[in-house]
Parts: sequence; structure tokens; C-alpha cells
Amino acid sequence: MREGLRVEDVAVRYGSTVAVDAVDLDVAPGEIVAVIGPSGCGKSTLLRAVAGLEALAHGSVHWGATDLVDVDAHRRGFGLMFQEHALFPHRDVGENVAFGLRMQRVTTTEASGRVRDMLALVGLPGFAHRRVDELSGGESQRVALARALAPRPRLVMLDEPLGSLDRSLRERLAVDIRTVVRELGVAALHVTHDQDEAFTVADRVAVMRAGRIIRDDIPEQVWRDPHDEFTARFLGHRNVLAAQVARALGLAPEADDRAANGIVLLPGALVIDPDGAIAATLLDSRFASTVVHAEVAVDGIGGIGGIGGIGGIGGIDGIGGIGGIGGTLHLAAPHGSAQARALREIAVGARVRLRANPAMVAPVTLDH
Amino acid sequence: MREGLRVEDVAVRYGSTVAVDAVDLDVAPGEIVAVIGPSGCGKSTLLRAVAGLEALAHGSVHWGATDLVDVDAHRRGFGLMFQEHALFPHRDVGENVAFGLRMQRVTTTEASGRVRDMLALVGLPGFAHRRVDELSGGESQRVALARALAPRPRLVMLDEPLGSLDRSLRERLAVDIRTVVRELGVAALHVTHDQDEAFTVADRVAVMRAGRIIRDDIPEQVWRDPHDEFTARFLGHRNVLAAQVARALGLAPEADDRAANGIVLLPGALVIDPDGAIAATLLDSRFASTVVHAEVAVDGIGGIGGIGGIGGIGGIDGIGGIGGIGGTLHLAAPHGSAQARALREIAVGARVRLRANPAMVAPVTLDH
Amino acid sequence: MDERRPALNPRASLRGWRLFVATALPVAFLALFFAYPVASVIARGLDGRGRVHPADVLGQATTWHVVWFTLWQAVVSTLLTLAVGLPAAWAVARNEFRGRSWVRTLVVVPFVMPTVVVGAALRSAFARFGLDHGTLHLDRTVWAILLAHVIFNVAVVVRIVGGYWETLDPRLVEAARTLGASRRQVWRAVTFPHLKPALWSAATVVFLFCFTSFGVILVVGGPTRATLETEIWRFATQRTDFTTAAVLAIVQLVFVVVMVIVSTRAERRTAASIGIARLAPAPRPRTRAAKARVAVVVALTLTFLLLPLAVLVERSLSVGNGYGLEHYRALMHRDDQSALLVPPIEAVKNSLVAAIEATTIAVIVGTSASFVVVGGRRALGRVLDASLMVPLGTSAVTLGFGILIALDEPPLDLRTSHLIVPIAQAIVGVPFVMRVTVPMLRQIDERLREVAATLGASPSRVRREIDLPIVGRALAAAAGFAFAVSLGEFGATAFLARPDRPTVPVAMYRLLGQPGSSLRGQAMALGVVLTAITVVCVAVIERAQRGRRVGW
Amino acid sequence: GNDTTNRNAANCLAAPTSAGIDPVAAANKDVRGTEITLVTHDSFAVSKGLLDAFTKETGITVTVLQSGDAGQLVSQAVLTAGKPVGDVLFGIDNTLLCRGLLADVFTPYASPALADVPDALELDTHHRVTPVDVGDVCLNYAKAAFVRSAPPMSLDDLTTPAFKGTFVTENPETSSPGLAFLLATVAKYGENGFEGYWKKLRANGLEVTSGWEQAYNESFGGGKGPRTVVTSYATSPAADLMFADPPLTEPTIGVVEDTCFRQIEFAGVLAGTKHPEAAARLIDFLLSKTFQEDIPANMFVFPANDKAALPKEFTSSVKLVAKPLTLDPVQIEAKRDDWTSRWTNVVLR
Ligand SMILES: Nc1ncnc2c1ncn2[C@@H]1O[C@H](COP(=O)(O)OP(=O)(O)OP(=O)(O)O)[C@@H](O)[C@H]1O
Ligand SMILES: Nc1ncnc2c1ncn2[C@@H]1O[C@H](COP(=O)(O)OP(=O)(O)OP(=O)(O)O)[C@@H](O)[C@H]1O
Ligand SMILES: [Mg+2]
Ligand SMILES: [Mg+2]
Repeated sequence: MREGLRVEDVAVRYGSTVAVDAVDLDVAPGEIVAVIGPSGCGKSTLLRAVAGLEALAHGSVHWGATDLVDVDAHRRGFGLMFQEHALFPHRDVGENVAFGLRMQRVTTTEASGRVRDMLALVGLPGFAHRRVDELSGGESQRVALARALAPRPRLVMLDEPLGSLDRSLRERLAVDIRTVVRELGVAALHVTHDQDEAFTVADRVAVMRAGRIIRDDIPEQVWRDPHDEFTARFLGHRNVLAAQVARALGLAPEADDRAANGIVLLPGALVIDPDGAIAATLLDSRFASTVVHAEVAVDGIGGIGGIGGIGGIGGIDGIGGIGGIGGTLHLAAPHGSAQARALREIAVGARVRLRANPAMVAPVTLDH
Repeated sequence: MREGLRVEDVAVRYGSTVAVDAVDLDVAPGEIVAVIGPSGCGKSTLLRAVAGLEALAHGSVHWGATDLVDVDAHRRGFGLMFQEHALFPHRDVGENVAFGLRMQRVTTTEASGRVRDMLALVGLPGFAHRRVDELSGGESQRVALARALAPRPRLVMLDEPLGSLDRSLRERLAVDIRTVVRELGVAALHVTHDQDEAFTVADRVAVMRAGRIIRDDIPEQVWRDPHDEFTARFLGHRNVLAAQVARALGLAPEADDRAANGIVLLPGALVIDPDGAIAATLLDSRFASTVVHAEVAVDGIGGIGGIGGIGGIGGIDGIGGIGGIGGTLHLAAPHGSAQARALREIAVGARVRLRANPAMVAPVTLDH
Repeated sequence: MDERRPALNPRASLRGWRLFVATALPVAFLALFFAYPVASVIARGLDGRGRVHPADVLGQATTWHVVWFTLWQAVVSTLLTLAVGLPAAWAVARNEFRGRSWVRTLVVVPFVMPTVVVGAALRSAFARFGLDHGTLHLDRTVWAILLAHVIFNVAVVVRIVGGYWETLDPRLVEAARTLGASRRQVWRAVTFPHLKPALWSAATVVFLFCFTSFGVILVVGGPTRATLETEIWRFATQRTDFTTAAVLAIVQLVFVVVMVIVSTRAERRTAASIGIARLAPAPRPRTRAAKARVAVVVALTLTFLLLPLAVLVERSLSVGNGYGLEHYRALMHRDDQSALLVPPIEAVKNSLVAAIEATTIAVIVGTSASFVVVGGRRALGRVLDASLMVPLGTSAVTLGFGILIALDEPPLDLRTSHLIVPIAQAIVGVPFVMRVTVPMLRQIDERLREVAATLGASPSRVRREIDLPIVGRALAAAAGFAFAVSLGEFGATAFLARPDRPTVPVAMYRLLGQPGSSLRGQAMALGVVLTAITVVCVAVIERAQRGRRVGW
Repeated sequence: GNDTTNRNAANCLAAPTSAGIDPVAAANKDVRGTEITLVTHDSFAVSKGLLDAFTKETGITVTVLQSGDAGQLVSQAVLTAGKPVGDVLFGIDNTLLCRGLLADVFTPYASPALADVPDALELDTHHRVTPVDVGDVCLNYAKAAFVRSAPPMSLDDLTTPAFKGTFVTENPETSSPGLAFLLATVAKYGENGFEGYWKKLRANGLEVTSGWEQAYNESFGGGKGPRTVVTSYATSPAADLMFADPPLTEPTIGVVEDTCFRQIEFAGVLAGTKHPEAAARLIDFLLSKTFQEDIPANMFVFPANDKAALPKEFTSSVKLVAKPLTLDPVQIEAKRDDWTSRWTNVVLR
């Protein structure tokens, strides 16, 4: 059997709560799988179970052909970066990073070189002799990352490794993690709540929901075809419509083997066009870093109630309250685009015409 | 003098390190100021100083006309949500959230109602009797947020309140925070590393760099006109060019009162156009959640070396290494746009022509 | 540049009248009930009226033999106690199992065991295993002393170290394990460094106990063994040679002061930079091996510690040639004749009242002092930290006689007051409370206090809402301990003129002091009663605290 | 200076400087409502309500303070001489007497009740202390162990092979009966001979314990232990009988009469008392028939008062030996430390 992590039908319980349920997951050496999912869905618990820190209520974890059930955490050769960092308070930064190396009896000179490299990688050169209580949140996170990577475990599991970092540093480190994992040929599980990070770093994305992995596919595929409302919303697609609403807009779901009873409008699916078939009112427009967000109320679909964005776990906009007046759709116009310029010229409350682009639509199963 | 926070010329030292330096900042009631900046720039320290938890090496903190130098932290009426959450381990979730209310001698019934509301707000209804060590990372962050907001302090300071949450929840909570702050008319300082969060939530954005606030303006203004290379890069603008390179591309910096020796290309500044004046080679194209990223090598500017993206704190792309062949520029094509479609049709390594849009260019001062 | 003082640093926030009261209380307590009496009695011994010259005492080789023996047996006893106590501490601190809190309670039982019973238990154990004669004989040897010290003091380790162990963030252990650390490496790299302050704490207490051990040396060690403590007693009470006693007392003090300075300093220095922010409950052992480890450790520890109790129970039930409850019955009916004996009920009542008073004093004084040590001015804290430990290492005779001659003027003529017994017992209880609370207070994550402050809690409120509840469990353990110590009648109380309010141990010794087999049986029965009372009270004290907070 | 030490032990029985309490004045003074304190050792015991009788009779309330053994009691009295913890001390015996007297612990008081006390017991002719009870420290043996062979009859017997490994005694440095027995051997073999005797004892398998409790209850096992001869009290058989379990008709313990050392316990009014008259009345009470008759069954010693009746366990099983071994208190004071040190060298080193 080939090397790599094989998680089969794993369940983890905390008392009566089932934190992880029926999870199957494979990670090959050199491969990075991102695990994404909302807060509390069981991502950290899954990593802990794989690391051997939680008892499996069910299922098995294998590396290649070896069942790890009786293999202690420290013999698995799996590194885990904790979400809360868990730096050793009695050791300075350098000693924290060197810890795994010392456990492997790497010589001191080699270890100190490796520590230097790792600290440079995470942007903290010269921090080796810092006390860990004198680090900022992001610095401490990076030390934890360096500590997890330094001993080059055969499987490295990173729990929100870049969550406290600003975007530019995060993007750089995401690329660096990918490079390191590739070069060393180790397997990696990367938990993140940031889909862009997942897309940058991962070969595959596993989407978790309430303890289960509901999707496991390559990033772009997941993005383009989220299959269900939950995933679509989680990825930031705000316009999820029931089939009848979609038809009213002239956007019938494609014939599909899945039981899709709705559609999702991907970015670019809805554009402002004076000749467009859809009449609407501009409710709000809001500046963001890459796009201008707009909310529009589409005539005639308010009563149908099939438009999402109103409450629920996927409730995103917080303006769902005005859904009573009419169904609202979300529009994102990239800065510098004609769309954005057009939006700027339309006052809030003014009428606007929209065109739907059927190419940017995917069928989804609605959450009841 | 009117109410509100006034920070004047404040400095905080840790031994010989100056963590916060010469910071001036005002926050009026009902106003939210986002503090953004790279990891370790002093954001948390600034909040701690305002809260009264760090000694000021210099300067003063006022509320209205009152100098707070002699006012103890517990008398300031400033709430602070810690980056590390710091939940009380000996109390359950409900008791954590109720703590500030108890200190204010709010009646038990009112307090328990408020706790319920706050927990519902952060999406954790029914968690009141959970032990805090049984929370996931994001859950614990939300409890900390609820605890900070519950007593309705006159100034609420949130240190990365949404950092461990997924995008949809983050967006919802950002809006909720804004609503709550507005409704209560409290002042708010909101530290984040996510510029979108800052833009969603804040009336003003303060950009910190190495302990100093280098910019304090309304979000869109900062975004459109970052003033300097650091800010521009921090906001995710990847194309920062030296003046002579800009001129070579036909994008001379506008005449400006600032000593701008470079420009930044805002999103949409560079588009693929068969008739464009700029000839380039497509080096890489990469899928992300809202855009397709592309890197292009522009003919004729490689030798000049004035193109950023190569190392340094602003080093973003990680592909700076190929800058040796020719200067690289970054291109982001929103999904569903013609740009994106055009990009898909061009093979990596193929020639491409680009057009620059002078409207989406801002002058910046380069970091030497 | 004008350096402005911190508006608030909650840890160092004990200020104003609160600092004054919190400091004054332990300082006054120490000065009045320890420093002044001890200084008086030593001065009395050195006033030149004695038969011997002080310098001669120091010149004698026997003096230094005694010093050497005292020192090494205390050091070895301490190390052995740590070695035996640590697994037990681990078992109760890091594992959830049924009866766990009872185990924690039962370890204090030896503290109320009369030394003669422990001695007898050891002898019968030695006899059982053929260790009472021949080359391997242990009876009346140093080994017997060390063993007895271990039996008495394991509870100190279990309570101080165990309580502290519970505050180790399990994620640190887990982090080390995922980095490839074996169990032993985890211990060396994570657990041991975390425990160091508590280990120093426990070691200090155990060392001081063994350093001033009295009954064990005489009873278990036999007449050939002498320590500073027994010599001070012998010279002061049997020979009425106050000069020699005073010189020996000074020697004892010097060693104790050096020891507490070293150990409190080490305890301070080994505190971690990141404090307790998480109090996860101990997990249930999962694998069979883990369960077996816990079971073995618990079983061995309890067997070892409860051996004396078994002997006690056996003797209390032994009637004529069989077994029965006659002795207990006789105890109940003693009331009317009451020749030798105080009515047991009254003795129990006296014991409980004294123990409650002593525990209350110890907890109040000890907690105030702990807050000053951790949150007051640094130099003051250090001095207080070390000096409040010294009474534990001071001869009970020195202290008892000191109180007798020093507190002889109104309004402080406490010599005949009922309060003098609990006060003297509290002098031993205070160091306990401190050694439990100080390292824990130091270890509480500062950010918890800061959060509380930003939520509007004043420094005293922070202490009440954050510090006390977090150390609460450990504090309850210390209180339980002080209670047991008081019930078992340690220390200076034996050397005070005690008001006629005989406690259970006094009644027991009175019964044992006369020939007659039934009296002996009744003494044993009374000992069993005392043990039962102790276990119940300690359990109540500890559970009262635990019930208040979430599962902790 | 009121220490034991600067004065020669020889003159401890010399006349005191203070005048003492006038018995007539004491008897006539109205002492009702006075509260006085009796300081004594841990072995002090009286029947319930006994002191109430005194209170009823005199109007004086008595608080009893107990502390440690007799040695500790005397040391404390010496330490607090002049500022006593109480008003009357009970429990100083002839082995410690001079120590107390040299420190001027007591105020003389010649109780009228001394009339009923044999003069031989009044070691201090100046009445600083008053004899209250008498007892003997003797070798005890377990009768059951000597059914076939003869029990020991004398000190010398213990050095013979027949008694090898049978004898347990207490360390005179730490135990009062242990000291009494050492003094017995000194009295018997002389200052220069006792070491030789102890050497032989040691060679014959002597066991030494730190205290009586261990010797009697553990090694001797109350008559059932591994050791069959022990240093204890002449009254042990009586106690054995009274507190036997199950009840006995005959004591199981025998006393070797030729080995007894006489201990006389005294009481005295503490110098510095604020209530000398009331204290004097308490001394009277200690010699009264009420108190004296209560002594045997509670403290297992004999009353000093000739007229006091003995309980039946006493009359049937024990008696004060006719010719006890004795030593002069002055000599004891002068030599005790030397003897115990020499003893330690011979027996323990
Ligand atoms: N106790 C301390 N002693 C010494 N230096 C400290 C201490 N705390 C923080 N620092 C340093 O001060 C600087 C500012 O830290 P601060 O925590 O304010 O950063 P931050 O902006 O909040 O960063 P992050 O986004 O990573 O949380 C950092 O360089 C940090 O290393
Ligand atoms: N020790 C515990 N006892 C009981 N429940 C727990 C415990 N730890 C976690 N949980 C619960 O299990 C679920 C999964 O937790 P987990 O930490 O795996 O979530 P997560 O996906 O990592 O979330 P986040 O993104 O917020 O970190 C959560 O609902 C959490 O409340
Ligand atoms: Mg998590
Ligand atoms: Mg920070």
C-alpha cells in the first residue's frame, strides 16, 4: 500500500457531543489538503484525532498500511501546530523551535542552523532569544508554525497557522508553506477559515460541516460548483436562489444529475446593463478592498421568499431585514471596472437594470 | 471639550524596545476606528496603553477633558477584548459574559437577559453553561467578544475580534459590531489584520507601522490614495512602481504636493487589451476566490529594477525570484469578467498586450 | 522624558490601606507569636546564667554530629518523599477516576496518626517481612526514620504538587508529544519545569518538617538517634539547660533561614513566564495500560500510607483473644466515671473548635501574606515569603517556651488563654497555606486580571473574583491540611501550658500513659475516631470549595 | 539571678530568702471568688467533679493547666520563675526537686495538713514544696512468662543468662521512669559501680526505648509482648487489674520489689502568685482526704496522707515497698547530668 495518511470513517465524541463524524480523508506525501469549515465544525478535533491526542469513538487512522490505533502521539511522526500556539513558556523562541529537533537528536549545530532558517522563513530572524511572553499575537503564531515545521514531520498539520497575520504576510507564508511541503515531500493538513488561503496553499479542499466532510475536491472545482447552499455560502457566494426564483430571472438550473433545487450566482453572474432584462432598485453600495458591494432589490421576487441571505448560518449580509420589501441580490463590482464606475453613478434608491450571465451560475441543493 | 478618546503623543516601551511611538489618535462616541498594521507593529500594545494596562513612556490619554493618567484601568470604563481571549477558566461561558455586568451591579435577571442576547449575537445561543475549555478556537473568540461588549463600555477596544472566524461569520459579525456600536453610541477601536473587515466596520482607518500611526483617514480614501508604498502593499496593492518605470509605461505620477517618487496601480489599472501599448509575457495565472491572479513580465523594464514585489516586508508574491528575467506586474481579473475569460485563453509563457488606465493610479512615496 | 507610572498593574496592585492591612496582619502575627517569643527565649538562654558557655556547645563534636545527622536525614527524607509523592500526585492530579477526591483526602490520614502508632505499624510491617532482625533489619534504624517521614509527608507532596499539576495546560504536553517527545521527555521538558515552583514549595515544607521531626526520631529511630530538635527538647526540658538549648536553637534557625531563602528564591525563579489561563479537567485514563498505571500507583500509595491506620484499627478492635467493639463501647460509656479520660465527645468538640480556629487564622493570615508576597512591594514580599516559613523549621520547644516567657504581660498574657493553642497551630498552618497559594498566584495569567480590570473589577475585586477562585481548590486543600495538622496536634502546642480543654490526641496519650490493656484499646479506638473525623472534615472543607465552581 | 545554675546544688535545701505564707492568715482570709490556676503535667488526673468540691468548700475556682512531662513542667516553672503561669504547681518529684528550689520557683507554705503526712516525705524542711503522693519505679515482669522458670528477684538477676534478651527499659535522658531506674542502679551499685552493671545488662541483650509507652505497651506488650521484664511502676499490677480486658481477678504483672526507686511528688505555691492565700488553700486541699483518696485510682501512686483509704484494687495487688532505693535530692541534682551522660556512653554508644 502506498504511503500517506488514510482516515477512515472516523468519529470523535466529547461526552454526548459528536465533534467529528464519519470522516474519510486521504493525504498523500507532498500533497496539501486544506480543511475549511465554520467555527466549531470539528476541524481542530479532526487534527487532534489524527495526531493521536483524542480517542477515536469509531473508525481508524492509517499511515500507509500501518494502523495507528496503538501508536502513541509521539511515535506517529505527525507534527501539529495548535490553534492556540501552545508555546513552551519555560523556553525561549529558539528553544521552542528546536524542541522537535532535540527530540530527534539532531546535532546542536544542525539544529541551530535549522532554527535560524525557520525563523527567517516566518519573518522573525533574530528572535531566537526572545522570551515567548514577549511576543505579539502574530509573532507567537509564527513561532508555533516554525516549531511545527522544523522537525519535518511526515505529516504536518497546521491549525489556522496564519490566522493572526495580515494579508500580505499571510499570502507570502501560504506560498512558503506550499513550497516547503512540496520540497520535503511531506503530507499536509491545513486548517483555515480563509478560502483564499486554502486556494493558494492546497491541492485539495475538504469542506467540513457539523463534524462531517461534505466535500473533498480541488479548490477551483469546489468554488465553481459548490454543490450545496452551505458550501456556496461558506465560500462567499451570496446569491443563492431557489429554482423558481431563478426561473423568474431567466436562470433555470442546468439539467444536472444532482437533485439541485436551487442555483448560486458566481461572481460576475449579475452585471449592470441598461439593456438588461432584470429591473431592480439599488438598496446599498459599500466599498471594500477589492470590490464595491451593492445590494439590489429585484422587482417581483420579494414575495416568493426564495432568496437567501436572510438569517440562518449562511446569513451573511445582515441586511436581510429589508428582504420584506423585496428580494435582495448581491452585486460585487471590481474596482476599476466599468461596473464599479456604473455603480458609482447610481444613487441609492434609484432604479437599475441588470443582466444575468448564465455561464456563471451553478446548481446547488438548498438547505431546506 | 467634547467627549471621546484622545490619545496624544503616546509612547510605550518594553525595556529598550519602543512598541508604540508618538501615537496621536481620536475616537468620538459612536465612531469606530480600525487599527491595522503588520504583525508586531504595536497594535495590541496601543490598546493596552489606552486601557491603562501599560505605563506610558510618554504622552497622555484623555477622555474628553479628563486626563486618565491617574485613573486605574477598572475606572476607565474602557472594555478590551484580548487577542488571546483570556477567558476566565474557572467560570462558564455565561459567567464570563456576565462578569462586566456583575461589576456594574446589573441585576441578575437583566444580566442573564443581556448574556442571552450577547450569546445569540455572536452565534452561540445555548452556550451559557459550557465550560470555557470545551470551546473551539472560534467559539472562544466569540465568547470573548460577547464579554467585551456586554457591559457596554464607553470605549470598546477589540483586538482581532474576528480573526479565527470564517468569512461569512466574520462579515456578519463585523456588521453587527458596527450596528451595536452605533446604537449604543460608544467609541470603538477595532484592531484587525483584515482590510475588508476594517473597511466594513470602520469610519476611519489608522495604519500602524513600527509603533507609529502613519495614516489616519476614511477607508476608501486610504485605499484609493495610500500615500506610501508600505500602506499600498499592506492593503494588497501589488504593483508599486518607481517613477521612471511608471513613465516608461506611460503612467507618470500626477503632479502632487507630496514628494511622490513612485506610483501604485490600483485594481483595474492594468487590463488585457490586444490594442494596449504595453507588451508583456504571461508568467503565471492562479485561481483565487474572487479573482484570477496573473503575473506578467513587461518587456523592457526588467533591467531598471524599479518594480516591487521582490522581498522586503512588502514582499508579497513569493515569485520575486523571476524578477531577474524581466520586471513582473500583477494582474487580477475578477471572476466572470471579460478579463478573466481573456486570461483563461492565454497560455503561460505566451505574449500578451496590456493597457494601463491612468485613472486607477495613485502616487506613492517609495520605501527606499 | 517623563516616565509615568503604570495606571494599573493588577499583579502589583496591592496598595494603600489594603496593602497595609494585608502586610500588617502577617507581620504582626509573625512578630508577636514567633519572632518576639523566640528571641526572648534565646536571649534568656544566653543571658550568662547558664552552667555552660555558649561557645563550648559549638565546640563539641557531638553538636556537629547532631547537626549533620539532622541535615542529611532531612534532605534524604525530602528526596524520598518527593519520589514517592510524585506518582501519587500525578495519579490524583492528572487522572479522573472514581474515588479520586477520597484518595486526595485519605493521604492526610498519617498526619493525625500518633507517632507511636506509626512506629508500631512500621515495626509490625518489618516483622512481617523479616526485616526486624538479621542483616537486613530496618527496625530502629535510620531507614525506619526515613520511611516514617515519607509516610507522614507524602500528603504534602500530593497536595502542593498535585494541586499545582492540575494547572498545567494539557496542550503543552500534547504539543511536546506531537513534536516527538516520549513520556519521559515530556516530563523532563514540560511537566518538570512547570512543576518546579511547586516542587520547591513542597520540598521546603517536607524538609522543614523532617528537619524538626521529633516523635519519629525518638519513637521510630530509638534512643540512639538525636537531631537538633530532640536535643533542644532534651536540654530544655529534661536537663533545664537553656544555654545549650538556645545555642542549638540558633544553629537550627540559621540552617532553616538559609534553606527558606534558597528555596523561596528558587520557587520564585522557576515560575513560568506564561501563566495559568486554562483549567482543563483531568481526563479519564483511556487505555488499559493507563488505567493500570493509575490503579497501581493509587493502590501502592494508599497501602503504604494507610498501613498505620490498619494497625490502629486492628488494635482498636482487638479484645482479649478476639475482635469486637468493646473499646468503642467503653469510650462511649466513659463519660460518667471519667477517671483518666476526658469524655470523648468533649475531646472531639475541643479538637474541632481548636482546629477550626487554627485553620481560620492560618487561612486568613496565610492568604493575606500570599497576596503581599505576590502583589506587594518586591523586597517586602520576599522577606515575608521567607520569614513566614521559618516557624515551620523552628523547634516546637523554642517556640512553646518562647511564648511562655514572652507573652506574659497583659494585654498579651496569652499563656493561659484558650486561643494560644490555635494560634500556635496556625503558626504551622500559615506556611502551608502560603506554600500552596504563592506559587499558584504567581502562575495565574496576568491577562486574566487585566481583563477583569477592564471589565470594571477593582484590584480587590480581582483578587476575589479571579485569584481566590483559581487558587481556591488548592487553598481548600491547604486549609484541609492545616485542619488535619491541627487535629493531629503538631508543634508548639505540646510545649505550652495548655488550658484544661483536652483534645483527642491529649486524651489518647493520657490513655496510653497508663498500664492496662483496655485503656490501650480505647486509645486506639479514639485514634480511629479521630481519623474518621479528620477524613470527614477534610473532605467537607474540600468539597465545599469545589461545589461552588464549574466542575473544578 | 534565679537560675538553677549559678548556685551550688548543695545548698538547694538551704533556707529560702522569702518569708512565705502565714498559715493562719491564709486560713482566715476571705478568698471567695478568687480564681487560681494549678499548673501540672500531662499525667495529672482527678475524678470528675473533685475540684468542684474544693470550689464549693472555699469559693475558689481552679483552672488546670497541663504541659508535658514532669521535666518540662519544671523547666517551664524555672523559665517563668517570678512570673508564673499559675498559682500552684503540682508534679515536681524528688529527682527534679532541687532544680525547682534553686530557681526560687516556690513560696514556702507550711500546710496544717502536713500533720497527717510522714515526716520522711518532707524532703524540703522549709516547706517550699509539700509532698502529695508517693510511688515507686520498679521492674515489672509478665507473670505468664515465668510460670516454669523463676521471675527476676533482683537487679543482678537481669545480667544472668536466664534473662538474656528479656529486659526493656527507657532512656533516662528522655524518660522519667528511665531516669528513676538509672538512679536505682546508682543507689544500688554506687556512683562508680553502676556503669559496670549497665555494661553487663547491655551484653545481656538490653533493649532501650525513648519512652515508657513504647517500652511498656510495645516491647513488653502490657505483659504479652516479646520482652518480659520492663521498667515501670509498682502500681502497674493495680492498673492492669482495673483496666484489664477482659476483666481479671489476679494481676498478670509482677513487681520486683528489690528494684524499686522511690519517687515523691510535691506541690508548691508558685512565687509571684497574686493569690497566695487561695493557693495555700489549694495545697491544703491537695493533702485533704478527699483529694488524697482520689489519687490512687487516677494517678496510680500512693497518697502521702497516712489517713487516706486505698481502693480495693490497690489493697489487694500492690503496696509501697518497705525498703526502696533512694538518693539524696542534692546529690541527684549535682550528678544527674553526669550520670546520664555516662549511661549514654555505656549503653548507647
Ligand atoms: N512584554 C513584552 N516585552 C517585550 N516586547 C514586547 C512585549 N510585548 C510585545 N512586545 C513587542 O512589542 C511589539 C509590539 O507588540 P504588539 O503585541 O503590540 O504587536 P501587534 O501589533 O499587536 O502584533 P500582532 O498583530 O502580531 O498581534 C512586538 O515587536 C512585540 O515583539
Ligand atoms: N473538550 C471539549 N469538550 C466538549 N466539547 C468540545 C471540546 N472541544 C471542542 N468541543 C466542541 O466540539 C466542536 C468542534 O470543536 P473544534 O475545536 O474541533 O472546532 P473547530 O472546527 O476547530 O472550530 P474553530 O474554527 O472555531 O476553531 C465544537 O462545537 C466545540 O464546542
Ligand atoms: Mg479549531
Ligand atoms: Mg496583537
